[in-house]
Amino acid sequence: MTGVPLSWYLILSALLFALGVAGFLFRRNIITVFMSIELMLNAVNLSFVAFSYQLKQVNGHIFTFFVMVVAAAEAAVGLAIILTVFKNRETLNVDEVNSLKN
Amino acid sequence: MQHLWLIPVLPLLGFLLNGLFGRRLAKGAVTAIALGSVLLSFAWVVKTLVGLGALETAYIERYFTWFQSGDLRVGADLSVDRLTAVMLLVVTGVGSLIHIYAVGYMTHEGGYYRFFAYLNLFMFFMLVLVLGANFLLLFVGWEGVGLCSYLLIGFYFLKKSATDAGKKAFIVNRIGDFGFSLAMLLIVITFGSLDFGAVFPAAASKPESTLTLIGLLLLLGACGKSAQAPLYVWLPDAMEGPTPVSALIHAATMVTAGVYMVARSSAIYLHAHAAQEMVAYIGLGTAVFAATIGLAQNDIKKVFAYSTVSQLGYMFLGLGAGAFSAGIFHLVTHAFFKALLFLGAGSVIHALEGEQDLRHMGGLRTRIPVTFWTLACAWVAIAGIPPFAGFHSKDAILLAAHHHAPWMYWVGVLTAAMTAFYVSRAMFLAFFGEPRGHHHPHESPPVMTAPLAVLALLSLAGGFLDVPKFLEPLFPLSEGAHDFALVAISVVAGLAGIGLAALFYVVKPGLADAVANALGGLYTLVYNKYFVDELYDAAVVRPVETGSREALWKGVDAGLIDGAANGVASIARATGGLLRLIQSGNIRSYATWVVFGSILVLVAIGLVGGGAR
Amino acid sequence: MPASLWPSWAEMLRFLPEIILTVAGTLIMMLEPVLGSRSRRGLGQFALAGLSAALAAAVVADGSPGPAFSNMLVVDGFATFFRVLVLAVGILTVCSSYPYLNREGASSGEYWALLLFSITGQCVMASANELIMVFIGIEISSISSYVLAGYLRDDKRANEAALKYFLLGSFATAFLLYGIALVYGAAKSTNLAVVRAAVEKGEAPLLLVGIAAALMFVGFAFKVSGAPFQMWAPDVYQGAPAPVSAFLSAGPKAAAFAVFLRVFMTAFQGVSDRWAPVVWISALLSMSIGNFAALRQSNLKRMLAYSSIAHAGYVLVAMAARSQSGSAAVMFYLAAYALMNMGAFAVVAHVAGKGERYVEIQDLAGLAQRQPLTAAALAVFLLSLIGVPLTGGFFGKFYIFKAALESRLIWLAVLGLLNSAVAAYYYLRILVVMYMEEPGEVTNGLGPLPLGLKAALAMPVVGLLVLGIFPSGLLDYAVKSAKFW
Amino acid sequence: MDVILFLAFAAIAVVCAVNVVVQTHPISSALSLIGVMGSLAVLYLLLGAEFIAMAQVIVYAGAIMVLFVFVIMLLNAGAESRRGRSLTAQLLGIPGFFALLVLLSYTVLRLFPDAAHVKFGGFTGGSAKDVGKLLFTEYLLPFELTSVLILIAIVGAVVLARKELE
Repeated sequence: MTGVPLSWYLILSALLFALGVAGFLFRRNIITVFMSIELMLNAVNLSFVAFSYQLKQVNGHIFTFFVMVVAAAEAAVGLAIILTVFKNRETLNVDEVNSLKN
Repeated sequence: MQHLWLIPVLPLLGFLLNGLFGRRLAKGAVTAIALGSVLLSFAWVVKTLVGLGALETAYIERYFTWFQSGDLRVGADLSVDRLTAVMLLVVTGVGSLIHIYAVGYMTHEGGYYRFFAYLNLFMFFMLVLVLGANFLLLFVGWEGVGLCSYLLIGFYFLKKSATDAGKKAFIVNRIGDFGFSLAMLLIVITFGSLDFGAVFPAAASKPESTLTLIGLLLLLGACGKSAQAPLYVWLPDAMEGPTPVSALIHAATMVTAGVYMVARSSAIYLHAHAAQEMVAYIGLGTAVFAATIGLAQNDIKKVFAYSTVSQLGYMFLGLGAGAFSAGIFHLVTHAFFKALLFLGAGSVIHALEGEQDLRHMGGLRTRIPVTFWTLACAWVAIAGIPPFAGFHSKDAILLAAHHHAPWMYWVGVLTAAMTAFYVSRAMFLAFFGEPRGHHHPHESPPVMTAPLAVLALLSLAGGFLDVPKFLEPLFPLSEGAHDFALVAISVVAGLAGIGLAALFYVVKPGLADAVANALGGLYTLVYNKYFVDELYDAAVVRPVETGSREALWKGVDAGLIDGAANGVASIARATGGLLRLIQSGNIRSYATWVVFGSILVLVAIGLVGGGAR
Repeated sequence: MPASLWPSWAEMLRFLPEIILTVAGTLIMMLEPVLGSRSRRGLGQFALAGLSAALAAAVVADGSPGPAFSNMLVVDGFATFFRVLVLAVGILTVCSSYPYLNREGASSGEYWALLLFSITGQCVMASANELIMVFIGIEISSISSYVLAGYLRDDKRANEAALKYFLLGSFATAFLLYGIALVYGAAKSTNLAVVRAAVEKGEAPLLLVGIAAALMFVGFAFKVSGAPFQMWAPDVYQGAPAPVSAFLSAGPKAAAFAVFLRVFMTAFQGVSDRWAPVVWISALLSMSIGNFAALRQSNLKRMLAYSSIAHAGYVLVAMAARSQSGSAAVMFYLAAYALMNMGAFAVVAHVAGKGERYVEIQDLAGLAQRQPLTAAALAVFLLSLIGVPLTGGFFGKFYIFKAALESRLIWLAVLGLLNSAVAAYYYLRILVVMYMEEPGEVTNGLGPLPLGLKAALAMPVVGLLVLGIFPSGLLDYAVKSAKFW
Repeated sequence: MDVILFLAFAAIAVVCAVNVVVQTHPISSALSLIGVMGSLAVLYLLLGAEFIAMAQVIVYAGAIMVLFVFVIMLLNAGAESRRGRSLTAQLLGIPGFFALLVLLSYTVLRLFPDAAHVKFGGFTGGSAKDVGKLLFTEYLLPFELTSVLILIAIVGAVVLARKELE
């Protein structure tokens, strides 16, 4: 058995990334939209780890680690922002947050 | 060291003092500062020129390196050569006279200190423009005078039309500046320098196509500043400003900046024939076109405004025909008689308490005699009657035009006749016949009439200053022979114009009673001089204006002129729907655009081949 | 290479500005609870002191240039330039925020701390030499900016601005990150110099590097609000508190341009034939969209937002030149731009009044008669934005278009100049309203200019005039520093 | 074995990811996302990234997602309302999704032609020790900087969640 071609991992990563994008575009709930971003970040992480395997380096893992930290910080701040939006508007529908426009 | 820097800095000081403290200063102090700075500057010009002597070559003072990047070094350098000397005398001399006049004219206006502060600032920039030894300093002055012109036009800012006129001037000038900046950048790329002393000697060795492009772009800039077709539209509107401003900025100095710039760049134009030819065409076209419109204006300042446009066209014709010195000569004499015309008009308006409509004037000859007699000097000067100022310079241009292409001469002569006609018409309507208004005219104070007298003298005798001879080291005199027949024809044309105007506006009314019964209908036709105007307006001006708007200037007058104002605004309106679609305020839509943008970027980068760098 | 855990002093020195900022930010958070409500107001001054100290440190650090912390960051002229720039932006922001927050009754230590942290991130971006540092710098800067945008959390507009900024910003960052992953896979490293070497030696497939560059382009163009990724900017600048909008349009943008330039001119230098056309188009789109959209705005903040998009377009023109003089033009322009935009927003913050009720252009009517100096300052900023000589904006544009022409980008230069001719119109409208109209209710009721705002107006005015009259000093420095290898 | 493991968990990841996108209730989406993260952790293990796999489960699935679920519960968010719409997203979303997918897949498929085959145990450098060593030497600076990031997160949350301003 020769194992799995690395490109499969990469394609999986691309697919998850694109699904994250789709989630951002199609979901109306702000929290789900935010989760779609997390999905995109996860997809990128998979690429990093896969490349790390190919290059026999740990650097990609470190990158993934930092992405996780960033994601955690983003989650804290992002959810706080979502909370204030909800408090002000009583809605979590992303389409209803559109008072600033041309 | 001649300390050239003092020449512009003195008015700048005047601006700073009046601008910062003018509100708290007594009127007398404001006047003293404003006048003093300009007069001192004039004195310094005279002292400098005396000190410099013959000025066979340019005298340059380098103060410091303004900026340097790579090989490009631009210094804060001022230079004086014979061309600059002429311009300096005109700017500070005529400028001083107009400042003196303005003291009387503006006495009763609000914002006295502000007005003089702006006026001094204008002088500063104009002197920088003239003295700068490189294109960048020229450009600084160029933009600066535009800004001041805008401020001064909008001086009566409570009048909506004044604000609009200011805006129009600014925008049209921006179009011109676009040409100028691009030309300047091209010069940097081509010559590696912006110094006149480095660029012009090298012009001969550069490809003609590049020079032509530079020349055309400079011409675009000049057209904006000097109100040449198709960018002339702002100047007639600019007459909304106070009359001294019209005289100083929109007749004598700023609007001639384009002429100065083209003459200064003569080395480029001499090696770019197409561009020079274009200068001649635009000049001639503008001269005829503006004169045609000027024939039927009823606002006295509008008559002179169109006349200015037309005369500037003459100067460009001279430049384009290769007679740079003739163009500058006309610039000088024009500064004298046109400043006088405007100041005289101001005096008339002042006497009639703000009346500007020729149809409500008349019979002023005896009421305000000083104004009349001084204006009469300008009148004969602009009409090209020998031996007065306008005759000499106009003649030089027409001869050069004949040498260049005979048909241009004939069109020029026709324009000269029209010029003589409309100025005479204005004079007759204002000063002859019966008073038609309900005013009690009074002569202006000496502080206003004294400058008029000086300018009148200059208008009469200014032609004997042999400017072309003086400029010979810079611009070789064209070898066109002084053909007596050609001179005679143009003089006759001028006289014919005056005669025709006299017939329409003076003689006929006198003959009226005698001819009235005999001619019946025809009599009414002629008697009613406004009918002539109206007929002319309907038969000539309106078709010319509409025709040009429809055919020739459609893209320009409707698209560019009203401006980048309305034109651009309508483009903006047209894109408004698209904008609303994109800027919908919806986060998901924005994200969709981000996704699409990224797809485009990916495709674009993926498709572009890795060509050789 | 078993590096010692304790870095050398030279390395610490190179990182000193960031250390000072972080310590100052943390101190503010620690001081706030122990201070009384009166002395809490002094925290703004403390932040100012921290920024000034960091500024001094940045200048000192420039004396010992070189890489630090295993090549994670590098101190060179370029880094110092942008560090000083963002720190100066920070100082101006503090000056204009201080009276603003007092007026809104929203003064608190967190604001200053977040501001300092955000600037820390921008300093990191300026000196980043590794994509990981780029990423973390961007995130530090962005996450604190998200919060700052929504700082007035009971204000619906600020709220919405924060949400939009946050969601779209994170979205774009994900693209950036994907690009970094591809770079890592292609070049086996994320160190800029190593990537550059790999591309030059042909070890990394050019097309792949190009694709990676494309993804990173999305992220960077978003951060600098370059078209077609500019949509967020008008909404966010309009909704955020005015001093924050000023900050966002200057600090993060300048820092983003710094990394944008550094990454594309080093790591992706080898594929510049591929990305240059994209930058070209983006520059043209940004200028056109920004200017034409700004023509239609009646809201000052929104108009300035569109104008800032247009100005990003001008900077992209210089970037498209792909030359040393182009990079120098980017630097010079951003410095001038930061000053004029900060100044203009400071005036808006002043006129807007409590709760930012007056942010229409018409609200400035007659300002020149009521507060001549404020109006004169705004006039200087607007003239500089137009690009009138003797202001910094003029030379900025001059260098940009000169660089573009030198690189034979003739059409881009022509269209750019045309664009800036159009732009004059909407800036002019403000001048007209300010100088030629009678004072309205808003300008009549305007309070005196607070000290902080005076400083926030005076400094940019002086700076712009200096840049306009003596541009050489800064330009020399920029040209010298615009070398990336 | 590798292939089966990969395919199984890749399939779970994809199905869960699709579920994240199609579910209208945020809780379902959140739980599906945890599913994606869990299966990714297994894939990380296959790639030899022990430490990251653990961190993925503990930090991502454990901490971050709990935060999400907590907020969803806090706000009592139900199935999303169908009010409001974005024509742009609805019209261009699907083509955009596919175009992006095709472009990215094409890139990785065509441009990484000689990539290695992944076998479990083929790379064992991803232990906590290896990661830690690198983190505290070469990546010391970014590591320290992340502390600033966390600080911002705390301060930011305080600012936005505090009761009253002054």
